[in-house]
Amino acid sequence: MSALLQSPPPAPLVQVLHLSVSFGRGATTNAAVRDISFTLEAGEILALVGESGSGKSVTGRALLGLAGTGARVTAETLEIEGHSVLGDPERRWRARRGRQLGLVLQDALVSLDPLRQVGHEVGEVLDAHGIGTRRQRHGRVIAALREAGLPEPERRARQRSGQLSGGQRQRALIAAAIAGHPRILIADEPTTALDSTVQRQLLELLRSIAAQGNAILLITHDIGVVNEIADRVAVMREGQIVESGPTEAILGNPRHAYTRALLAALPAGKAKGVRLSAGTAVASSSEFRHRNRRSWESGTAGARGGSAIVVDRISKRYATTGGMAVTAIDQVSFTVGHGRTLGLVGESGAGKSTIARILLGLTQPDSGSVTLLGQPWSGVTEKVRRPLRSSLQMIYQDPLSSFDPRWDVERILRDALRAIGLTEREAAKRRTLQLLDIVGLQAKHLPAAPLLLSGGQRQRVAIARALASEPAVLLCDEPVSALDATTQAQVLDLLVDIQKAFGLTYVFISHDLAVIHHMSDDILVLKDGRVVEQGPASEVWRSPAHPYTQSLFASVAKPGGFSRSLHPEAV
Amino acid sequence: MTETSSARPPAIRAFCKALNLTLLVTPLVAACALPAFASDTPRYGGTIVLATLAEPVCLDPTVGGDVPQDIIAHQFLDSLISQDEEGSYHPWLAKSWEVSPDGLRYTFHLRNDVKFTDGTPFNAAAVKANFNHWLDPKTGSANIAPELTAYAGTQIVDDDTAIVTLKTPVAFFLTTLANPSAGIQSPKAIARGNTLNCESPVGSGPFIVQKWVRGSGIFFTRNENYNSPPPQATHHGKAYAEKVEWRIIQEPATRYNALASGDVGVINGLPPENYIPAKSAGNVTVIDDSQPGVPWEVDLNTKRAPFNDLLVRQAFRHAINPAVALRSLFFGAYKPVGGPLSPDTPFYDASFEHAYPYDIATANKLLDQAGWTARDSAGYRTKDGKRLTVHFPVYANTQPADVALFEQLQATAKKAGFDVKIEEADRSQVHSRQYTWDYDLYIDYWTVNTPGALKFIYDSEGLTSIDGGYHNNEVGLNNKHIDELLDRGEQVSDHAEQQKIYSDVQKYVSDQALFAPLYVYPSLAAFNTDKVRGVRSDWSVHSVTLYDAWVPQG
Amino acid sequence: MGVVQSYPGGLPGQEAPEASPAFGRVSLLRQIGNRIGAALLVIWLSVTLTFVALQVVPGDPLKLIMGPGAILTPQAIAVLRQQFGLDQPILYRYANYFVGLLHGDLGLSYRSQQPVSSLIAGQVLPSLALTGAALLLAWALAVSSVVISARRNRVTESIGRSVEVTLGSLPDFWLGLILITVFAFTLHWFAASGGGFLAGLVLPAAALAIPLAGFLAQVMRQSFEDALDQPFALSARARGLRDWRVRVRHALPHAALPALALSSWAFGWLISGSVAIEEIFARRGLGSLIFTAVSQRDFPVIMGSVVLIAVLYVFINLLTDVLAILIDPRAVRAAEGSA
Amino acid sequence: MSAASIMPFLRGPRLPRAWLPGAGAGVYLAILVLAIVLIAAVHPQLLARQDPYDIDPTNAFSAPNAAHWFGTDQNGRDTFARVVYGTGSSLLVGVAAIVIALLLGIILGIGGTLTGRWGDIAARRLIEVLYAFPPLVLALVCIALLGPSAETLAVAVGFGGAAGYARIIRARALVVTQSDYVFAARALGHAPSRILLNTMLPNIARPLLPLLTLGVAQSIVWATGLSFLGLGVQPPSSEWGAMLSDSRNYTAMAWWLTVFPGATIAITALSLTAFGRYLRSRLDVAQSA
Repeated sequence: MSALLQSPPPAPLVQVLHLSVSFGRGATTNAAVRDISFTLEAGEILALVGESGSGKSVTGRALLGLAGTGARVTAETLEIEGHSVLGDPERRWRARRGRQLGLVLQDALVSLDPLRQVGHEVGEVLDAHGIGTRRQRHGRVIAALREAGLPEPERRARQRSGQLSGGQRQRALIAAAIAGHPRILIADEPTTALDSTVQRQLLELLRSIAAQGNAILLITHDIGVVNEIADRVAVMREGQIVESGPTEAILGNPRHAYTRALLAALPAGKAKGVRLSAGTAVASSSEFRHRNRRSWESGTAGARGGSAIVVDRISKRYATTGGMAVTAIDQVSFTVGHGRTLGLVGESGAGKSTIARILLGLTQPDSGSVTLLGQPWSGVTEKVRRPLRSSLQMIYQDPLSSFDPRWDVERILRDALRAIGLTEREAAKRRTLQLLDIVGLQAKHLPAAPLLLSGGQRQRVAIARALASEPAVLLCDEPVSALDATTQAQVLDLLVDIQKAFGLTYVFISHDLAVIHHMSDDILVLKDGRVVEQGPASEVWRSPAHPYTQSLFASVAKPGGFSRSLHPEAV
Repeated sequence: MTETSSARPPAIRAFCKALNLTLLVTPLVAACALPAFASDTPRYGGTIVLATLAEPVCLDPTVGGDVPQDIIAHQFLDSLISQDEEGSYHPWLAKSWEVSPDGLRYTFHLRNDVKFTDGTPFNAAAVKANFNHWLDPKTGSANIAPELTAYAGTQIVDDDTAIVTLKTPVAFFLTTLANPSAGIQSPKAIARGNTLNCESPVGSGPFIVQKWVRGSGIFFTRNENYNSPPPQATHHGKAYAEKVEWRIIQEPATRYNALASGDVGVINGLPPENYIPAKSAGNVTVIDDSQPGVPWEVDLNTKRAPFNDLLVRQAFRHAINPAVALRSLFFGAYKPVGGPLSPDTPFYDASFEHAYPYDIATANKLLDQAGWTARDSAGYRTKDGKRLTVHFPVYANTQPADVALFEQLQATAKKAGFDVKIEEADRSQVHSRQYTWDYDLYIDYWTVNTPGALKFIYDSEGLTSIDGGYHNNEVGLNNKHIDELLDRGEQVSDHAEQQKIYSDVQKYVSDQALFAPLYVYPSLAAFNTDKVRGVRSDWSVHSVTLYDAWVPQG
Repeated sequence: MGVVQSYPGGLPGQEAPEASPAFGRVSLLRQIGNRIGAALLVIWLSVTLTFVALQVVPGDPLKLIMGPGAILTPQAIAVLRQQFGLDQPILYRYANYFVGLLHGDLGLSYRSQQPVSSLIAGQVLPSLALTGAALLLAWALAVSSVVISARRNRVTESIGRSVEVTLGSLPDFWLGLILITVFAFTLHWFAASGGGFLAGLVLPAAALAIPLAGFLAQVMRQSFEDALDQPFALSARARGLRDWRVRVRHALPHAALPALALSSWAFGWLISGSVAIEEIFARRGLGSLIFTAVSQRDFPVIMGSVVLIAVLYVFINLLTDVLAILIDPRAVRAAEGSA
Repeated sequence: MSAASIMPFLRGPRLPRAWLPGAGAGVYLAILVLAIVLIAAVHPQLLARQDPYDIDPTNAFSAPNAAHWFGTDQNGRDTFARVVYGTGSSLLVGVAAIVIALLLGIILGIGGTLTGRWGDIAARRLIEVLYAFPPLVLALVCIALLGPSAETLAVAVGFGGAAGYARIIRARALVVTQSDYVFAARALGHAPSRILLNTMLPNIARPLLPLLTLGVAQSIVWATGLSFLGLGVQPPSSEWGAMLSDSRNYTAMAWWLTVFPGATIAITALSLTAFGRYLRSRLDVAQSA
């Protein structure tokens, strides 16, 4: 990329003044971006932060002329590398894409065409612009892959995206974006859904690309990412930039209420008990407790001694289609005391889901045993297990898929009540309303189809359903990973409140260390199906013992980084 | 040959009975030559493409044995005897023959200059081998073998003389021998077995089977050494056309359009809906022939109710009006008929032509008399709570015009209160219903150039079949007197007496309303004169022969 | 019918094992093994099913089949029974059929006394020509319609959609009648029957292909649009690709997969549809052969045709699988999961 | 987020407060056609005043005119009346066939997934065999067994189509049995029978409605195809395929006999397909949005 360094341009690489993007016509017009302005200088990373629907992605795509079919893009100034691009025909836009501007999307396996070889995808930009001979192009493809930090680029170039790991795919995506030597990179959630160590490496890659004199527009919802690499940050909400400035200034001293709420919502570094969301904690009010005091008071932590869950050296192996056996978990043991929260953490493939399935009694361990509330849970027939089922409930990562698609909220809750034998109409109706109240929903949500609810509302319904059967244990499988930061904060707060109110025992599974730390009393770190570290949350967070845990936590609790600079008092 | 042949009931073959039994061999009368292009000079060479409606299952006409086999056989086989338009017998491979007075010994004097196309000479031994082949159960002949049950044996006198002996006299023996199914094949070829002989039969005919592409067509080349045309032929020596392609085009519209556009030169089975366009087209010549014998009719099953009651049968005849339907559906291509025989048949008696005029009032009166007095909500007559239902099984692939004709019968019969149920089924199912007499109406026809056809349909012998299968007598008539009359009709030689006998039979079956005639069985062919000329009929089978046909220049 | 394009394997948060190339190869071999096993099973079951069905169909084969007017003598019947093995017990005939099958001997046709294998052999080529041409034409039409009209403006899109649904609703035999009437009888652009190999193929293939194209296009369009909505399509555009290249290079292969999966089904459909078409256009082929054979109860021919079609089906299935794997190596896994 | 997800959902011309969400004008048109078709099937006399069986040989082959909108056929019958009166049997065959196919498909498709490993393997293979079996042979054997009639036609087409549905239903059953909500129902402690009846079966059945509509369209076309080969209803009943079959020789001289019944088949099938696709798109939206 030496060429890029030759002559730093005088003007900003991107200059945007009063940009608006809207869709639709007449009454149905939907303004996705409203009158925003920003500049992007060479060598700088500008982070566009916001929650889903804030217009940040549309902004990024508008810079590429790809805002979408039917989009109306207006601006006072829209300059790329010093040239106004307003009103350019598609042909000019096309010539610009890939050469002046590169796009890196979130890796969802399908940001690279799964049917094409990685090399072809990366080389496509050269192909499209007729850069170089076939031979030269191949050389450039390999070089770009290497620049993106992909090991064995020659081999990888011949593979398809499905054969790469998440991190490798993301590197390939970046390679494809930089293959045509654009000076502006638009990175839309480039590290979301990646494990923290991989995420860290990729951020370093982006940093180094910027350092070579390129500009990066980083679009993300993740404040942690912003803190780590952005030079400047613009906070977007409902299509507008509410606040912008240097990263330290914005994150350290947020002025706008929205920014403050956004920061407060981050669980990172906040121990259990610190509230993340603003407003009154519905579930913790005494009125709430009074209203919802129920027969299952007897199930509170104090009333029972011993452990809610005892997992004793369980192992599970799966046969693959190739005939080989893959060990999913190996000799995992732990106990969870009544009313406590155990956090299960690990990267993808560590065996978290297998443990969840075994805890749920839907998969049997090959060896070892699980005891639930003092009763044998594994190795018994479903018939024996069924009476106990109501005492163990689960919250799913994607609540929508866990609802029967035909049912509305009322039916979902009624069905859960029926499972514990509550069939009488009036009683069920009352109980349903109570449950909604507990999770902060109203009666008006009863006839709603979950599909039409927001992500947070759906998760609340899922929690209400779980509570319907008056469980002692809640298994939370990535319950907030699909939610925006503020919603996540609300749901996490709700879960904490409920735990307090009903003395529930939680097993909390997440890949997000900050969330785990925030929620758990104890933490169990899994790697390749084995327990590598186990201990009280604060200890593991503060001084991880195992090297793996250290590397894991390093990416979140980076010294001098954002998580340390943030003060709980900021709320 | 017409459209309907695809829906032909079994055992339909063309038979001709001699008008006189003197066996006088008359000299050739080229009555069939078409005069239209007399000024044109036939030329040698070229390919004739003929489109026919059904593919033979086997090219050896005696294996199985069906109409498509018969109409192709004379293109490559010669028979011992030929027939002219009048049905008279003429020499062919047999130069002459004598019959013993008791009708049991036939002495054939054979041509000695004929060779099969595989080089085998034609001689008395070949004749004997053919008889053996026809009667071999392995051949499974359904056409010729049943006619030769009286065959006793063949005596080879010398190469040129064969004496065939019968156990009992067979009236139509010579007709049988003239038929294409009795085409003489090379004994050497026969010896190869059915499988090969079906593929590539070998005869002494004007063309040689070159290749059979199943489902598509049969390709012939000319027999360059052909020297045995029948006396009806218009020329001698090898055929004019160098090649013949016998193409199968089932779909009538496609077949006719192929002719009109010149893709094919000749078609068998001119579709009736194309009759008028064909007649008016300048370059199409229609061979407008019809078959003698018993016309296309429905037989009424008298073995069960309701047609076991004469009044009901008569009512049915009054309740239908096929003549009107023929005009609208067949465009005049098919001719109406009212009696048990087609008008061209010897001893045809015209007095029954209008025996049952369309007359719903009479039909109603007859049905009232018969006790079918009540009518149900649908308007059908009932008796003792049973509806006057008439079951009529027909082939599912009956040509649409025929179905429409049946629908017209159904509609008019309904006015009298008949519930005619047209029951389409595939061939096998229709046949099995025939075998078990499970029908009230059944399609029948018998294309024979003799009133003897009546014997096939009304003789009590036809009530049973050897294997409990097909029975010729579909009406279920079992009348000793009629049996005797039909026997005598074949034996007496006095013309007037014969006429009397056959008139009596015709009167009886007509009075008894045993059948309802629909139309004279047509034999429509057409050729495109831009492509082919000189196509003439082979009267032994009432179909075209291509020996004299030639391809005009250009 | 809606074929949902899925993207198997790791969605974020799920634990999906990574596929290695070696894994894929082992799998492919295994799958071919499985396929052959399944193929034999299909053939065996097809024959058995047909055999049983034909035993149930009313009528003594000989009486029904030995030609119209088979006034056969008892001796003749006995000989024929023996010749066709009908004097043997059913189970023996059943077993014997498989013995014959191993030698490629499908028996003799009741009707024509020809070896069934040679009867069928003559029909294979024209049938494959017709179905093959129809399939290719259908693909060409479907691909063009989808590539041209999908995800365009509303008018183009709804025209494309409507045309596809309309074409998919046309009865092929009706189309055949219309085509032959218009283009052969009236305009004389094509011969009504015969013609050259290719010229004779145009109208019948079109009659079969047009409804199928409508069908395929509907399936393709769904996946095509899904693919265009995927991030990789956006990535491709962001690289400066022209719209049609995004469509052809990126979206089309995705759309082709479900349509490809339908192609083996389409084959059976085409063979069945070809009966009427063969009749209208005076062509020969397997469809007509089966149709005639069933109506004549020519059991050996029916059995032979079923075996052949099962074999062809299996073969075409294998072919489409291989094609699918060429387009999408992941299909190895997917196919194994669902086969 | 992708380019299209921000794209407004495609809608037809704006209609006063759409009672069918997301339906374009085409869908309304399809529903109108289907309503007419339904009326024709149940009360044909409301649409056609002429008697479809009334023969008038003197008036055969009249071109379409004021008295005979679709002209007359070879027997002088009113083609319009025959088309209208033929609706019942044509539609019945289509619906009955699809019901048979779906029933078979459900037995094979769901049976396998519920009866354990071997049941599953057996069902899978059986479906595969049926799929490989030419539908034509199946249909022809059915007809050979039962004799041609409207009922047989339904059975034949039903058997011919069963394998395809079995496949779809099986795939659907697999998705449902492995779905999170079935998982959730088990976690709630519901009895297996309740999960089967209350959660699994209804969800497996969910996409069948559009499938049914789409299938009826295909079945009608299929059945008319068999009718065309002479294997359909018995004369003089009118049925669209049989009408086409009867008129095939007259295509060149009386186009209306081929064009009108054929167009009716196509339009009905088209409307059913359009409606079925609409239903499916609603379900898809409900499931994936």
